[in-house]
Amino acid sequence: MPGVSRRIAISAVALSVLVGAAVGVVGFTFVYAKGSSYLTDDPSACANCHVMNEQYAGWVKSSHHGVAVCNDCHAPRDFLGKYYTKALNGWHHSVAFTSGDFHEPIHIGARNLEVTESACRSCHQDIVQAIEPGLLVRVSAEGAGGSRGETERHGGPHLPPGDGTMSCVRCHRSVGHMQLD
Amino acid sequence: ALATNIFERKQEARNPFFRVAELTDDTVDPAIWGKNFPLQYDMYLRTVDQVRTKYGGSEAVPHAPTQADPRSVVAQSRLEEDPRLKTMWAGYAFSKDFREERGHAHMLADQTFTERQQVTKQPGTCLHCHASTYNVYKKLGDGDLMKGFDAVNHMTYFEARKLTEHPVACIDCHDSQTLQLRVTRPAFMQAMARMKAAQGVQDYNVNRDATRQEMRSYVCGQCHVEYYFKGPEKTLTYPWDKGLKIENILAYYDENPHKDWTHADTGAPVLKAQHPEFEMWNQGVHARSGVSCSDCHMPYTRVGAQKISDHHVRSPLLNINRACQTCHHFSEAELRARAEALQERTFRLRNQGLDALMGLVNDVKAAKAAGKTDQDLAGVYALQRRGQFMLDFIEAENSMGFHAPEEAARILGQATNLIRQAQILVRDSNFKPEIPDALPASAGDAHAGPGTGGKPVGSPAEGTGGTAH
Amino acid sequence: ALATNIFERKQEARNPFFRVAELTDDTVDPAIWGKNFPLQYDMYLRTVDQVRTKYGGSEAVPHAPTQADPRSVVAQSRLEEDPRLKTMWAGYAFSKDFREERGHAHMLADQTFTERQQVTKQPGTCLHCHASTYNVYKKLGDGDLMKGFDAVNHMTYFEARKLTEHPVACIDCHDSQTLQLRVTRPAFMQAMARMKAAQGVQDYNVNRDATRQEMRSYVCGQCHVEYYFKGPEKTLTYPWDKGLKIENILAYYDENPHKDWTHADTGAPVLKAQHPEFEMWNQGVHARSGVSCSDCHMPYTRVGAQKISDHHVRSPLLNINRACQTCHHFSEAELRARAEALQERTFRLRNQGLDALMGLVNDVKAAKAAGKTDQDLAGVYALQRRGQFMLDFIEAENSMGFHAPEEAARILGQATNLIRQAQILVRDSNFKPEIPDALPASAGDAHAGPGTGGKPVGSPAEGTGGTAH
Ligand code: HEC
Ligand code: HEC
Ligand code: HEC
Ligand code: HEC
Ligand code: HEC
Ligand code: HEC
Ligand code: HEC
Ligand code: HEC
Ligand code: HEC
Ligand code: HEC
Ligand code: HEC
Ligand code: HEC
Ligand code: HEC
Ligand code: HEC
Ligand SMILES: [Ca+2]
Ligand SMILES: [Ca+2]
Repeated sequence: MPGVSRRIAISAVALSVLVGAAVGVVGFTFVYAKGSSYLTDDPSACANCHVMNEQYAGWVKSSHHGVAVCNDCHAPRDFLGKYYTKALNGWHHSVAFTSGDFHEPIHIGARNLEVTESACRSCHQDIVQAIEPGLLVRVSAEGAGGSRGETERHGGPHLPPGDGTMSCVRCHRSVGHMQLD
Repeated sequence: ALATNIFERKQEARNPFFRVAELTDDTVDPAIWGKNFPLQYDMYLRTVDQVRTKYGGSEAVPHAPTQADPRSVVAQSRLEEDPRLKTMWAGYAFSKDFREERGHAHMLADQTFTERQQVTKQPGTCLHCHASTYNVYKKLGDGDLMKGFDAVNHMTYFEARKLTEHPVACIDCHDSQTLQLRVTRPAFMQAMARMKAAQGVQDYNVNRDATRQEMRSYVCGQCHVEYYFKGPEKTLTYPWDKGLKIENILAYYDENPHKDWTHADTGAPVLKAQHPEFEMWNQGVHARSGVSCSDCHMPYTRVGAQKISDHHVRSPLLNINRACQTCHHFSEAELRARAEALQERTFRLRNQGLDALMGLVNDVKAAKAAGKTDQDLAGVYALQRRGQFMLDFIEAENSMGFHAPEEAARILGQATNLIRQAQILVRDSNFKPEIPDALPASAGDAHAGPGTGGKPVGSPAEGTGGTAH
Repeated sequence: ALATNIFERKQEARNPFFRVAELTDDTVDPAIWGKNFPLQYDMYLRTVDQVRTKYGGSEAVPHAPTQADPRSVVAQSRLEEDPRLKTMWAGYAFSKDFREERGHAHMLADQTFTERQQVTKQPGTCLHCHASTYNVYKKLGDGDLMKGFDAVNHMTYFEARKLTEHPVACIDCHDSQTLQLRVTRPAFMQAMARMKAAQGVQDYNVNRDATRQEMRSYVCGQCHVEYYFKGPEKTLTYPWDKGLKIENILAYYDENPHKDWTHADTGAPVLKAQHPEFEMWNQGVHARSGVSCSDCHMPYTRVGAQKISDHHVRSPLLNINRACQTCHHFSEAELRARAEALQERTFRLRNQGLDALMGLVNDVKAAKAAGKTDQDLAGVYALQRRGQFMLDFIEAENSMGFHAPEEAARILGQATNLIRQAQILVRDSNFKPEIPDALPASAGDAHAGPGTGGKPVGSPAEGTGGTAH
């Protein structure tokens, strides 16, 4: 895969430049490309990169335009996670953008999707509580006194799988970005 | 008042279910479950409703109660709507009574009182799909479902009928403690294990190995499938050993010779196809995209501050905004038109197939009148058997092609080809028919398991299948 | 280097092209346009490439240049791949030479040197779709396209051929000043106006009345359509007066009696179908969703910071990430598999149709050898004409069903039914065939105009159609 190795190569070169304290150039890149935009919550900061234009435009048309900005959905809730994700994504995107070497159209990856999924859950905690079996386990076990033992004796046919949550985006793909589909 | 209202909602939301009644693995009565889950229960009760759509739903037809059939309302007769069906099923109980199916609330009564019960002696096996039988099986098998299943299969229908009083109930789809979905039907467990084994997956246990998303279709696939009663034990069997495509099923019936009846007008040994919703759904683009039965037939619905699954299982075309519009951003009218355009094409191909079959039946009757013997007609019979089964497969499937439109059209196109060739062969014994390329049985399914193919790019891993990029 | 790169990209984004050459409405040579639009021009040149897909693309087959045919590379012969086609077209030029079509760069040479030119004398009309003819029409008509079109139609092919030297060029799709899309082909303008008039829209002028999104398909619909040469003037005509569905087209040919040739083996007066991509696309769910030809065949492509339309017009399956993944969030492999699953079903139905037709041709030959006359066979001929046209319609359509899979399957299913019935009728003159319900001609199309139906909910109004909710 020449594409991948090229990307790694550029990444490596870029890194060594960093480590080699060629701070001036990189700093210029960072500032010029408005790399600092990663540190704010301003959506237009993301759209600084023309490759984000489409998502930006989709967001403007979306149902969440008035209620959520990019980082509400694409950065974890907690402070550390937020800046870790931003740093990771920021670095990835800068390298990808500069090398021009990434899959198009851009599709969200599994890791970032998990971040987004948990953002949905965190805002919509109330409304989606009812549909998660994990919660049902908790509610009925809490209130049931001795009934947990009951379950074990009768042997429910299977234990709740750890990953048995429902993917929101499967049905609500376009809440953040209105699109034709 | 506003403030209280909001407060109440938040309470409701945080603690969606109150444990009012104690539920155990032996609580059959849905009314008791309904104390803990009143919203789901209310919706569940609404499956008594009857509303017609262009090709589905059902119509409430008044019926004068009799001793033999005390129902005061039934669904419309499909035989009256289309008498060609009587000819297709000549000599079989279906030619006496066949109605549009309606909501789950009616399943037990409709099975008990169909005229088909009066013309044939049915086995207890029938109840597998028309009643709450989980506890019946468990009890008769002393905790072993399979043993209980066998025991019921050996009874007569009316003996077995006494053991149950509810249509499919909460306990048949849910674990009583966690409310998780589970499969309770032996025929489905066994059929899936056999199919998976043929695909190289040993010892498949659907309740252990299926993902939650798969379960959202499997609970329906327990009943909405093609089946037959195997051997003298009348074991309920789903013919999926070679896969779910119609060619796989036909290959299965070739290897395990079986006929449902002998056609009264032609003498051909024929098969009846029944409601293969699960099989056909599996061939469509929705299954490939991971869209489950429940996504469309039990879509999420907001009730107060909660969002729950609509237990009023029915035609999605009666509920397009919830059933389709979360995924498809087109107007209701447009979505209905799209579905109906697909259904109309299927309907036209079904009609030409039935016309061809009527022609064939007349041709064979004439040939017999003119002295042709069963032996002379063996080739014709083979074509009738295959062609009629393919035609009936789509006729019996209840979405009028929607679940897999191109596959339905392909099957109907090939069915007509077979039947018309039978008509040539009756007239010309030198004619060499072409059987449209029967799939090599090993070809199996387009995708490894129902509903697992084609995950969206970047979808969170869910047990099966990785993310291709 | 990093910094420069970003700088370049920002520049590119801001300044999409430089006006180097002066373009006028008489600038035919694409190389001159290419000075201003080098990216589009480079891509345009790449339509010489030949790459095969499972059912499309094309293969570069070496060819020893001769005086009559100096091409050193051609596309594979479809007649060699499937000799049944020769029998379908027996007696017609197509049975001599018919190849897989390839990229636009080849259109003029392929038309000039096809063996079909050697067996029939073709009119100048042919050039309408195989060359840059806008300026030829304009010049010969003194500025009036229609007059120029008439003039060229009256010439012989080789007379007219001298007037043009380029395949379809920039000027044929674009206005030279604004680069806006425009329709330049008289046959399309007239056919659309007639169809719209029948739908109640008077005085339709495609260049004035079509939306931009419609134009993204109409520029292709100028050539990728079913056509015939009408009357002694050989006027190029698209048979759309009653609509774009096959039943509408068949009704048109019934009202305006026309045959393309007499089948050499059977004697039936038959029709040839040609590349109805536009008509079939119009029956599919993509057209209903507003997806245009250009969206898939000329998808936006990022070149540096610019997004431009890929002027390398080709099979989208050679470019799935840009052609499909903008809308479908599945992996490339999965999308290819979906398209091919649809195509495979079509292919199987096409094959059974061709098999049936081979049977019929043999039957009729035998019947004639046994003394049957054309008059005896009139009913058989009628069935062959209709069935064969339906079969050829999908065979000639170049997406192997992808553009409208259920419609393709329906048409093929009905075609086989007609042909098999013809086989019965040859053997039994008392047989009463059933013509699958021909649409009442007035039924017209499923939706008002190509590509306008079914806007997404909440999509910004774009001239036509409101937002239903
Ligand atoms: C309400 C939640 C939400 C907001 C706000 C939001 N997004 Fe997203 N974004 C999503 C979801 C969900 C996806 C995954 C879409 C999919 O799988 O099709 C996504 C995907 C993406 C992708 C990957 C492209 C793709 O289709 O997979 C990019 C890039 C992106 N978002 C950027 C942005 C930017 C920039 C903003 C702000 C202008 C933003 N997002 C605001 C929810 C959101
Ligand atoms: C330096 C230019 C640039 C900026 C600024 C930028 N992006 Fe991106 N973004 C990219 C590129 C390039 C990709 C594609 C990376 C790839 O596919 O590896 C991308 C991909 C993404 C993805 C999908 C990534 C994945 O693999 O899951 C998301 C989500 C996203 N961006 C969100 C954002 C958000 C939110 C912001 C603002 C906080 C932002 N981007 C700002 C260039 C940028
Ligand atoms: C920053 C908080 C926030 C995040 C993050 C968020 N939402 Fe929302 N969402 C809201 C608010 C506020 C509303 C509108 C008010 C309401 O009705 O609750 C809303 C409305 C909705 C609606 C109803 C409107 C519509 O578009 O149909 C859906 C569905 C929804 N959100 C799903 C999601 C999903 C799925 C995600 C994750 C991809 C998500 N939300 C992320 C706050 C958020
Ligand atoms: C199988 C499809 C499906 C999945 C998965 C799904 N939803 Fe929904 N969601 C729906 C439907 C359908 C509605 C509309 C219900 C209605 O209108 O009554 C809805 C409604 C909502 C609403 C409320 C909209 C309103 O009217 O206020 C929110 C918020 C929401 N969903 C968030 C989520 C979140 C968060 C997740 C993931 C945990 C999720 N959904 C998973 C189908 C789904
Ligand atoms: C993408 C949506 C979708 C999925 C997934 C789906 N269906 Fe359907 N189903 C429909 C539509 C639409 C109809 C046609 C209803 C009509 O004509 O009124 C239908 C019809 C039916 C009917 C007949 C209903 C009636 O009103 O008479 C049954 C039974 C059925 N489906 C069962 C299933 C089962 C079982 C599955 C899963 C194996 C399934 N469906 C998956 C959309 C779906
Ligand atoms: C494998 C599951 C299954 C078995 C076994 C089964 N059914 Fe059904 N039955 C269904 C389903 C699903 C429907 C609804 C779909 C339909 O009608 O096509 C149905 C519908 C019916 C209906 C209403 C529609 C009609 O046909 O008039 C009757 C009556 C009926 N079944 C009788 C029987 C009888 C009698 C038996 C035993 C010989 C039986 N069923 C065995 C699953 C089953
Ligand atoms: C225990 C067997 C069984 C199970 C499990 C089952 N069904 Fe049914 N279903 C039936 C029978 C039997 C009928 C026909 C009842 C009648 O006509 O009296 C039916 C009818 C239907 C209808 C037709 C309603 C109408 O108005 O025409 C739909 C839709 C349907 N089922 C969908 C589903 C879905 C979706 C699931 C899973 C969530 C499911 N079924 C699970 C046996 C079952
Ligand atoms: C034919 C199958 C079937 C029957 C019968 C059934 N359910 Fe369900 N139920 C489902 C499905 C499918 C879901 C969605 C589960 C999931 O996604 O994990 C569900 C979900 C639920 C949930 C979780 C919250 C929600 O609404 O999504 C509760 C609580 C529930 N059902 C209660 C009941 C009760 C009470 C009854 C009897 C009155 C009942 N169910 C009967 C199929 C069924
Ligand atoms: C959970 C998501 C989801 C739901 C719910 C859903 N669909 Fe789909 N539908 C899809 C996907 C995914 C496709 C495949 C095409 C694509 O990738 O967009 C599709 C394809 C289609 C197509 C094109 C298929 C063809 O053969 O032409 C139609 C029509 C359609 N859906 C109608 C419906 C209708 C009607 C309903 C409701 C009864 C429905 N869908 C419910 C996701 C969904
Ligand atoms: C949704 C995408 C889509 C749209 C819209 C579309 N096509 Fe296609 N087209 C395809 C695919 C996929 C194929 C099959 C290519 C293959 O088999 O390699 C195809 C095949 C073709 C071919 C044969 C190409 C070859 O490689 O041999 C032609 C010509 C064509 N289309 C023209 C058109 C025209 C003209 C329109 C509009 C009237 C149109 N298409 C609309 C996707 C599309
Ligand atoms: C209405 C437009 C139109 C007209 C008029 C037209 N063509 Fe074509 N021709 C096409 C299109 C579009 C293709 C590519 C699609 C295909 O091959 O099916 C094509 C392909 C061809 C090919 C290459 C494929 C093959 O058939 O071997 C030849 C040769 C050809 N045409 C010759 C002719 C000749 C000779 C005439 C005049 C009698 C003619 N064409 C008139 C539109 C047209
Ligand atoms: C002036 C007539 C004309 C116009 C306008 C036209 N085409 Fe074609 N197209 C042709 C002809 C002729 C061929 C066959 C050339 C050959 O085989 O030599 C062809 C071939 C093709 C092919 C086959 C390429 C292959 O590799 O097999 C595709 C795809 C195609 N056209 C799509 C389009 C699309 C999309 C448009 C509009 C953007 C369009 N065409 C506009 C006449 C035209
Ligand atoms: C077969 C038709 C066709 C031909 C020939 C053609 N184009 Fe285009 N061109 C298009 C279509 C379709 C678009 C998209 C226009 C839109 O969406 O408004 C386009 C867009 C463009 C654009 C606008 C930017 C972009 O890429 O979307 C330019 C500039 C352009 N073409 C230049 C050319 C040049 C230069 C040539 C000749 C070398 C040429 N075109 C030949 C069909 C064609
Ligand atoms: C501009 C958007 C767009 C593009 C580009 C596009 N599609 Fe689609 N596709 C749709 C829409 C919209 C539907 C209808 C279903 C829906 O509403 O999701 C659909 C439906 C489908 C279906 C289901 C139809 C069926 O009959 O089963 C398939 C398969 C499909 N597309 C494949 C492709 C492939 C392959 C390509 C590229 C050659 C492609 N699409 C390009 C928007 C698009
Ligand atoms: Ca029904
Ligand atoms: Ca080709």
